[in-house]
Amino acid sequence: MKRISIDPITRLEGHGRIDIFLDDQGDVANCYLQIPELRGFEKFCVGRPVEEMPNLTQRICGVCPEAHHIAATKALDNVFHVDPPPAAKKLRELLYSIFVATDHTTHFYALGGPDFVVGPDAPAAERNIIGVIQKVGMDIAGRVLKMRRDGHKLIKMMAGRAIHPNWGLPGGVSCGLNEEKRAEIEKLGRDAVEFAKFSLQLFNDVVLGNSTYVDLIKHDMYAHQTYNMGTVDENNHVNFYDGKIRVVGPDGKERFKYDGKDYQEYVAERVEPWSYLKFPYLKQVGWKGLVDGIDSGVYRATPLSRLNAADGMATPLAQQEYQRFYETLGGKPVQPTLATHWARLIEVLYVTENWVRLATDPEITSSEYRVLPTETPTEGVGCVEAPRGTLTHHYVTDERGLVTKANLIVGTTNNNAPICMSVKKAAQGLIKKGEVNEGLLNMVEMAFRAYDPCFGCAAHTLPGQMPLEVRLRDPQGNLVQRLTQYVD
Amino acid sequence: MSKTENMAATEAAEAKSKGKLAIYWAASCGGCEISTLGIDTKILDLAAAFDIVFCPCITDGKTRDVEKMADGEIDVCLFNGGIRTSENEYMAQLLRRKSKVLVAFGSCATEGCIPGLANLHDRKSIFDNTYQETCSTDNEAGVRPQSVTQVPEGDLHLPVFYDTLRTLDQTVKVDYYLPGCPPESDRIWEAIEAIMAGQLPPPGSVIGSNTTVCDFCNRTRSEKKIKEFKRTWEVIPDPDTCLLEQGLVCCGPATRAGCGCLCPQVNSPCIGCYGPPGDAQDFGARLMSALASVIDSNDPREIQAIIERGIPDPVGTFYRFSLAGSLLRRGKRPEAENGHGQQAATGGAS
Amino acid sequence: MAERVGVYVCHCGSNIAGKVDVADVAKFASEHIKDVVVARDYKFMCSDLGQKMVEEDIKKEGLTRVVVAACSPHLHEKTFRRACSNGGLNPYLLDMTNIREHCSWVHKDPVAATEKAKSLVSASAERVKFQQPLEPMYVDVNPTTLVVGGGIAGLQATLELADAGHKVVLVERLPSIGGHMAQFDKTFPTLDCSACILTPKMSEVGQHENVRLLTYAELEEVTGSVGNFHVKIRQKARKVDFDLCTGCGICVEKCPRKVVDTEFEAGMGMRKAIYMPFPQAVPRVPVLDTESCIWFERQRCQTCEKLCPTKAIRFDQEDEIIEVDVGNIIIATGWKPFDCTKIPQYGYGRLPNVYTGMEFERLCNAAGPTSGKIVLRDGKTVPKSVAIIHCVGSRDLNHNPYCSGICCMAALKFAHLLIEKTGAQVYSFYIDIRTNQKDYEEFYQRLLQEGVHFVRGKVSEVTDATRRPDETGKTIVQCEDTLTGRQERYPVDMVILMGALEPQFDARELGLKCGISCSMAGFYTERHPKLDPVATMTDGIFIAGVCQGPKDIPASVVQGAAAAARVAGMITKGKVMIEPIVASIREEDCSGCRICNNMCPYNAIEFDETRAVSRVITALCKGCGTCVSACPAGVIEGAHFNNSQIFAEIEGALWDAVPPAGVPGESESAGVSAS
Amino acid sequence: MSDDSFEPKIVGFLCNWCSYRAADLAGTARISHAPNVRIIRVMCSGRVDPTFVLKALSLGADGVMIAGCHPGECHYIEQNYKAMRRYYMLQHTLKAMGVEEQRVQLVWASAAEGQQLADAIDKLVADVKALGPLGWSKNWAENGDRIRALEDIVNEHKEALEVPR
Repeated sequence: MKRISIDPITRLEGHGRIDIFLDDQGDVANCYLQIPELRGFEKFCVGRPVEEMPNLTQRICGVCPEAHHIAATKALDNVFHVDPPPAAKKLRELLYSIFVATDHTTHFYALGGPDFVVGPDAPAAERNIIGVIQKVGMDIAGRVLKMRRDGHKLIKMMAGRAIHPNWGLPGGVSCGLNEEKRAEIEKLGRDAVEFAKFSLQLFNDVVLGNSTYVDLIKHDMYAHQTYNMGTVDENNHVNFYDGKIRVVGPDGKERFKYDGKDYQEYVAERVEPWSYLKFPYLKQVGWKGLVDGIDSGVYRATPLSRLNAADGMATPLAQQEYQRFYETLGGKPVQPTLATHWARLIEVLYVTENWVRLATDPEITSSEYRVLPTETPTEGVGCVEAPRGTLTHHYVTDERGLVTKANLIVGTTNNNAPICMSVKKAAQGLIKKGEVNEGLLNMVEMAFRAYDPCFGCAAHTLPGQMPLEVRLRDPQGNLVQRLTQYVD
Repeated sequence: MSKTENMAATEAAEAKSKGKLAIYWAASCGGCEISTLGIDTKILDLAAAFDIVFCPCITDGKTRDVEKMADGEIDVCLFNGGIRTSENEYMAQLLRRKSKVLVAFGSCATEGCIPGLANLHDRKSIFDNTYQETCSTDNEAGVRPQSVTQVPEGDLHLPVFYDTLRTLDQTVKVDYYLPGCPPESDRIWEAIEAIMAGQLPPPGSVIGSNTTVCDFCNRTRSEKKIKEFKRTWEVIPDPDTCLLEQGLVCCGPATRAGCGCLCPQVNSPCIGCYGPPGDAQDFGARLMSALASVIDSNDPREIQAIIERGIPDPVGTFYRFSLAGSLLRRGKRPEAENGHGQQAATGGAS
Repeated sequence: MAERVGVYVCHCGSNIAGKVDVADVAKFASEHIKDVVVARDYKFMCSDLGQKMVEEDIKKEGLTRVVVAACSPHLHEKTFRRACSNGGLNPYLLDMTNIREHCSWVHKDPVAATEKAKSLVSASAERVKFQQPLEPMYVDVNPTTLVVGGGIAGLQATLELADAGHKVVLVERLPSIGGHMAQFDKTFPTLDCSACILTPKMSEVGQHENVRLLTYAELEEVTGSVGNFHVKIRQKARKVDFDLCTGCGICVEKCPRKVVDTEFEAGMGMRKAIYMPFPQAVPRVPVLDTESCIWFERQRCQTCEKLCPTKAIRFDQEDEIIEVDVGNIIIATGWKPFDCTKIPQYGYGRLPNVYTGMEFERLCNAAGPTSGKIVLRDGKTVPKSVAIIHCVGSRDLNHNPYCSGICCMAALKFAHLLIEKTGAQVYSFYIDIRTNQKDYEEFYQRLLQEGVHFVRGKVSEVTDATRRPDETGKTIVQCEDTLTGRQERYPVDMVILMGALEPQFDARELGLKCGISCSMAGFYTERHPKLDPVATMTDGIFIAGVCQGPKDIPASVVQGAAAAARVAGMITKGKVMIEPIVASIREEDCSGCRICNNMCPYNAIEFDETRAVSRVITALCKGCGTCVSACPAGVIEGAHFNNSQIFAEIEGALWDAVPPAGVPGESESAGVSAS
Repeated sequence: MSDDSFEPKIVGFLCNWCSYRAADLAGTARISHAPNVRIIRVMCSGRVDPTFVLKALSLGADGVMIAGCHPGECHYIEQNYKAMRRYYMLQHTLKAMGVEEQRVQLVWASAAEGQQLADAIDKLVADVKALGPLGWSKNWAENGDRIRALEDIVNEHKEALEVPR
């Protein structure tokens, strides 16, 4: 038995380590993705005043802090039994849309994009944002940077800080919008819509225009027949801020649809001794191990899943693209993991359209953006669609509002099992006779990169990475060869 | 800065020999990296001035290459994140040896940040909570992650999770500090410029202002007398008056300037993410002392009532970001136990 | 560059060496404390030879810091600071640590004592390295002095200074100076007439060229500090033009409105609405009491205004604020009598024939309401039997734990006057008779001769409820005679309650204005109970008379003179040193959060609105350091007690405790370094 | 846990005017008391910064005494009230950190109360003895597998073979 150890995987949020075991033929016998860190937020949130949660829990992740901030804030509404005024909800959703647009952009251009824009087997040194900039040129790079710049500028303007805002309160938000700010948000929103369209065009030209990539996307080695989870509005359209959680089966049929507060009836988490990250699964389907199929509780919660779990998009342009997506990839559900990149860009289009819609809502500048809670705090759940999957915050407090129990199921955690499976399947498809090379290993990594995993979030762990390494061990487990990638 | 200027800057920088820069994250959230990307187009100036020899977040630089470098070969290493596991500590020691200048980058590396609140507990209680007590956890077998697990195909290793999260300078010698959660992009760029220009303060010092957040606060302030501390959800504060004078525990007076007083601008009290200013020793002590001093009562009972009602969570209030870096570093720890539970019992549980 | 520290361990004969192994402590210092270049133990460090040793070492060994481990710095810090100066070292580079009072004298086990001494020396040596040279500040002393209170103590102080040629501003709350002494008939034990000895002093003050007399006036505000106080005084409206009034008294004579005089006559007599408290009042300018004046009641009468020959009546006169600059302040605000109604079982206010001491003083005062005739409230009955009850409200945990000091003698005086004037039977109920001054005991013996019945015991009740026929019409005093152990009932015609001396009702308030503190009881706290009884913790502010604690007339006079002498000394010196132990704010780092602004009871911290920073007014700072520890940004520096000094002292004190794990990287990474 | 051989190390912050003089008086009057308190003189209890207490505890002190003039008798008029407020604030926090409140005691003693101060010292020492050593710095000493884990990582990297590109 030989072992290839990818420690750790790169260009994602957080630690990850892949151990690939090869049988005597050098084919993949088994494959484990390990998450080597834990932070224990659920433990040390206990004893804190619950109103601190939006500020504390967002430190789980500096990439998607707004997701945690808003989910925790929504949980606070329920903990204090207070219904925020309409303007408050719209402000939160506006901020959230701006955030998702910014975050998805970052992933596509800085993390996932390089594999396509620069190429999966391009020199490692070029497979990064700077490589992308050099490939696409300063004009396009400028637009990418502007998109991020605008997003962070507006988040800072609305919520105090671009990263780790200080804004959400039970019953609303700490600060509203004046006309001047609103106008700027609208203006930059319209630019953002254009940018989203542009990004889809870019994807169209660079990826869909390249048959190798299309084949790669459609290749079965990157596909899984799993359940798909996502949040939908009353019309079963994709929604990031609020709605019901909908789960469709591998057959594309709706299997569950529930309120976030009932998540415990539908989701449970497994513990494995070889990973700090738990493995959620659909409770009512059951845990069958790291396998897919209609009888396995393994599910995915990704941009792709959200599209699969919904019947469409709530905004016109995104809806058009949604239809094109399914026409191109052969109807619902679309299961190939790499299609997630496309789905992600469709979501960017949706949230930017939503951004403009909310920015032009007459109520958005209302001074009614906060009500004071009057009831004794007890318990509450708050859910949003984080860029990386359905995010759930659940708090129980004493009568003084101090947290007595906390439970968090974070975007990427949902995808722990499928990511492990994707990596394994990719490895099995790619590694034969123990032959490995750098580009090939990167293609293994592409399997998880599509999920835009944030293991920082996932195990509420602390991101950190080590280089990609391949270790070949003989049947006795002695290391006979270690390949290391080089940077020139 | 316009593109052409960028290019110009790039070429100019390439003219002189490039420095070597490493940016590493240990026990952090990634916000520091995102904030670094926030320097926006200046990222190109950075790339021009430095070979980014190691920055796992955005490039594919490898630890193996770092290990092969000569000691002190890296000119500057921006190290963010606290020391939570053996892997974090290994990387801290490795990068310390390989770097001429090691900068504790961001709140986590500087003072532990929010994850440092875990120092109120130990590994066992954290494991028990995460892998057993949390309501959605399904773990009848009582499985706990193991540093070594035997699976049918062989052994799987996990880094050891420490009882106490440590700051970078509690682990290795640190040359400079760049506080903030995360540090504002502008401050990061200023620091990088200072480094590029070789205009650094004396070693051991913080790169940043010595005044506090109040210095940048436009709210009107008067003498302080506090009869009641209020929770943020209890009051809609007046936008023009000092938040502390309205009873909200605003950390501004004890917090180093650098953010530009952002939170109070959206009517939220400062939560102290930039840590203490100047050479103040213990953030919590400074804030405790200041707040207590202005309590408007001389009656022991009343004083205690005011404190207990208004500040139900003193550690979370005074040491929100700085517990790991504080004088006491952590809460009293129960007799140390191995949180991994019975190796035999759970080893095979997979 | 490293400091060169000299450590000196004093034997103090056997006082220290008898318990602490001083040689071992010195050895410890030289071997274990960094930067210690000289460590000696010596028989008597405070001796000339000991001081010389320090001077020599400073010169020869080039010491930059000195630690003396000996007695309390309160005793010899000055001594060794001088020694340092003589050696050419800034005196503030010395630290004294106390291994006598705090160590050798109080610990039984020599080993433990020696170990503690080491810790104290270690703490001191670590601290001293961080001390900085400081220069004391000097300010000129304004030669004018403010005296608050025109009682005998204040008058004495005023005259001492004025006669010595110094200007004095004397402020008195009441219309006339004189204080309580003016109300008395006789003074014990000499029995000379109180007025006769007091009034000359009063008129002397009234006419003195160096005295500015402000009666019917109160202290409003004190700012500034020693040498230069700025004082605001409220001159209450007399409704009489001070300059025009000749004191003829027609207004008083013709005023139709009579009211009970609760002030001077203690409620025993009447006065007019416009009045002079007593014939010999100084100044001889009446005061119009608007409370009782008919004009102020219903805009009629105006008799005084019509009849005043100099047209001095001013109904429209308002209070005015007078501002004066003075260099020193003497507080002599005296006392107020205990309110006897607080002890209902003694019947005062309920039983007609129960009197307070002050009422009786007026009763037997020749100038009093009865022209000195001792009669009951009916105005004619002469008492045949009188009970005098001591310690009313004194030595009583329910009221005042302290002894009022003078009541015993006053009671004896009353007894004598009663026997002399009425021949009545006098019963004196006492706990202890305290006659501990010159000629007092003799006076007591004399009264024993005169046949006063002394009953030792605390009176349980004074009542008019009669039980026996012989009690009818009498007031009965119920008391256990603790000498015979029997409960007795004493039917008498008159009862006199010797009430306690209590601090003025506004003593604390005035204390706050002047920045001096009060004891629990409310008497002002002296700088040192034995060695510095008239100075206070606040430089330039002195206390004299009963405001400092109960005392009799001679003692009050002594303190008045003593306070004056202290002030005269400062005036002659012309300059006063201010300890450089003060706080200062690093303005460039101050963010103006204003936390410190109300930390200072001396208002030494001001806020600069324009620059939005806080600032310490050095002259006002007393160096307590409270603002230093309050500053959330740590930008306030407390000279001689700054953080680095105290941190070092803590570390030194714990030299033998477990050190916290430092930076493990270096050592532990050894095993990890190869790769 | 109580251990007779245990001699607590205690730091005492005494104000210059009352409590320090009370300690002097205790000496003059030869009122013997426990030798465990190492006295540090400050001008006023109002100078005592919570940092001092935390510093002492983190450096290995088993207890801390803060002593000042009686409320209302402060040499600086009212500064000991500020000391009192800070004391309660600090105790509130120490409690949450797991430091028993008897380890840090606030004492009022006037210059005349040598006996009271001596008694207070004996009480504090007895209380701390009953609680046992604090040994705070032991709190963050990791157990053995820390070093082992570090070596594991090193060894894994060491054993790796180098393969030319």
